[in-house]
Amino acid sequence: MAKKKAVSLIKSNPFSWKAFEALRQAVGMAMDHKVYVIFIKDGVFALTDWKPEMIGVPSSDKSIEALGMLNATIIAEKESLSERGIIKLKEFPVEIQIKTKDEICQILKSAEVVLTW
Amino acid sequence: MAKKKAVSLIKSNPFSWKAFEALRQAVGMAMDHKVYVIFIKDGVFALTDWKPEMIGVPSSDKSIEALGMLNATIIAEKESLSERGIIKLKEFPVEIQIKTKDEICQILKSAEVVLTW
Amino acid sequence: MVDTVFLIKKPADFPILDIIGDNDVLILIQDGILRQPSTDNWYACKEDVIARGIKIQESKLLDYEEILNLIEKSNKVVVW
Amino acid sequence: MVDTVFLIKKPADFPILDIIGDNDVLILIQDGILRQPSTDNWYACKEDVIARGIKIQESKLLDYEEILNLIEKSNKVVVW
Amino acid sequence: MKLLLIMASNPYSADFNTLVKFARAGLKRNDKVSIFFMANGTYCLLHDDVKKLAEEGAKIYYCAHNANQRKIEPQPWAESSSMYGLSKLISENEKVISLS
Amino acid sequence: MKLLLIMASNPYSADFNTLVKFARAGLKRNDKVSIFFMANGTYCLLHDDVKKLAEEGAKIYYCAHNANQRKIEPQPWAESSSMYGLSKLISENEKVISLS
Repeated sequence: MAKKKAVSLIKSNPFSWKAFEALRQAVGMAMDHKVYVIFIKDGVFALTDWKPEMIGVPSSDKSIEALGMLNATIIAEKESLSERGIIKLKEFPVEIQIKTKDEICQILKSAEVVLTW
Repeated sequence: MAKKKAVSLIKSNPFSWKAFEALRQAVGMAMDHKVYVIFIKDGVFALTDWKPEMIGVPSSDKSIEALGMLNATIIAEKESLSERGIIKLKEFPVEIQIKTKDEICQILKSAEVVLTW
Repeated sequence: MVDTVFLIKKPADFPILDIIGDNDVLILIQDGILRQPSTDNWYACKEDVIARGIKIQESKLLDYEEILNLIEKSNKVVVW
Repeated sequence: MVDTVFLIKKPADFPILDIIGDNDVLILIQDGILRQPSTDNWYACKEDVIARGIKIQESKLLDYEEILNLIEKSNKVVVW
Repeated sequence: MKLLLIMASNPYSADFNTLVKFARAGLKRNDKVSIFFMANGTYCLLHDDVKKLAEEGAKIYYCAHNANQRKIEPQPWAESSSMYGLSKLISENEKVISLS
Repeated sequence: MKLLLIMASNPYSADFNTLVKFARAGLKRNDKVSIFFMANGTYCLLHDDVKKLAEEGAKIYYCAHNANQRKIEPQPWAESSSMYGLSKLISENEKVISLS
């Protein structure tokens, strides 16, 4: 079956279950497809050092690690980070690429499937 | 038991189930309490001539009629109506009062219970 | 040829305008119909418009089958 | 004496400022903690602040029991 | 105090965390805590944390109409009620926090 | 065309109406319609309109993990699946509409 270029675009902040489910979905997709997980707007908070369990949400650390092992590409939008004054991301055992809006647009344009959250 | 001055403040637009449930709740409350149902922001769309059944939401007409019979006061905020270019409300068998933000503030201040939607 | 069909679900939540290329189409659905974009290449879900009592010119309205016709001819759908 | 306790759930969704009287208190909860008001009479839910990794001065933070203490002394609660 | 929490949001929402934390803090303060579930809030009746709150002393009520509509089975620790029942709860309680 | 709808919103949302209308329009157009329910979308499995869509020819899949978590009973007309199953559906389908 066809391997597709798939983007999971996470716009919502992670402080509820949405980003958690989005990342679980991205891990599943990364088994078959070339997956780009792109965090924009409040979605970028998912990559900061926050404490999900304190507010009843499971941690996504394992999903992010799995995405790395499955060769998914994880990207945070530069503009969204700076608008929110986020200077430092949490340390993950996976590379988080920081890309500009223009670079992200190019990835979106070339994607075959885009799932937004 | 104490009859309270209760406000149901509907801020969300009615095009999902929220306003429907809010109005059902207001009808129940109006049996015991002096209820003010106040529509502000996108909530004022609830009083226009829209077609809920077309998008799978039940009509609130019966709830609005019941509120009238139970002597609840129904209010739409003047500013919210004009910001949205709403000139004409749907005809209900109940008086819909149009009040300014300041007048609504006074009602909110004097209320004992406020339920926001 | 349509490249991407953007389904816009919320008012004033248009995708960053640089994303939208000449071959892309915006289709307003749900509460997205409450505000119309200033570009030309947009349509709105007829049923969502009529249900909300909003006036939008007939030529901009598409029913669900017409939206799927457009989607079929496109490369992909992005729900925004 | 506290008149109304406003629980603010969303950022930038402060009640129309005229609503808030001198005896009212704003308490930011959930994502409401992502933006702080320019007035003085506000606090934030400690757990919601720490969970989101946001820095707010300690003196502004209340735990749930402290929020309920305030609510008990007030006339009513409005969740905004 | 007598505290009423009205819950209309589903159990995978920020409101659910707020609800559980307020209820627990109230019980700790020896408040008489009642929770009324309605609309999508009735889905919370299937969540273990709500059962736990009932065991810890919170009184649980729900809108039977909304629960039936969602095909949610009645739970022995939750009292079937209605919007009119909610009206009575509003009379009896000193403070009301509405999450929707 | 082969159309996949992914649904993560609950049945009392605007997304639910959009889902049902797209699925019906697709079936009318003779599309091969598949729907994958996940997260709060698994609550839709209890809604009669979804059962009807299955009877009308839509293939229904769901994330079993999310459904179990929400204590939603399996339905004979819906196929238990997983995020990996979703990945396969994405391979097989030409267009994907994701509602969340």
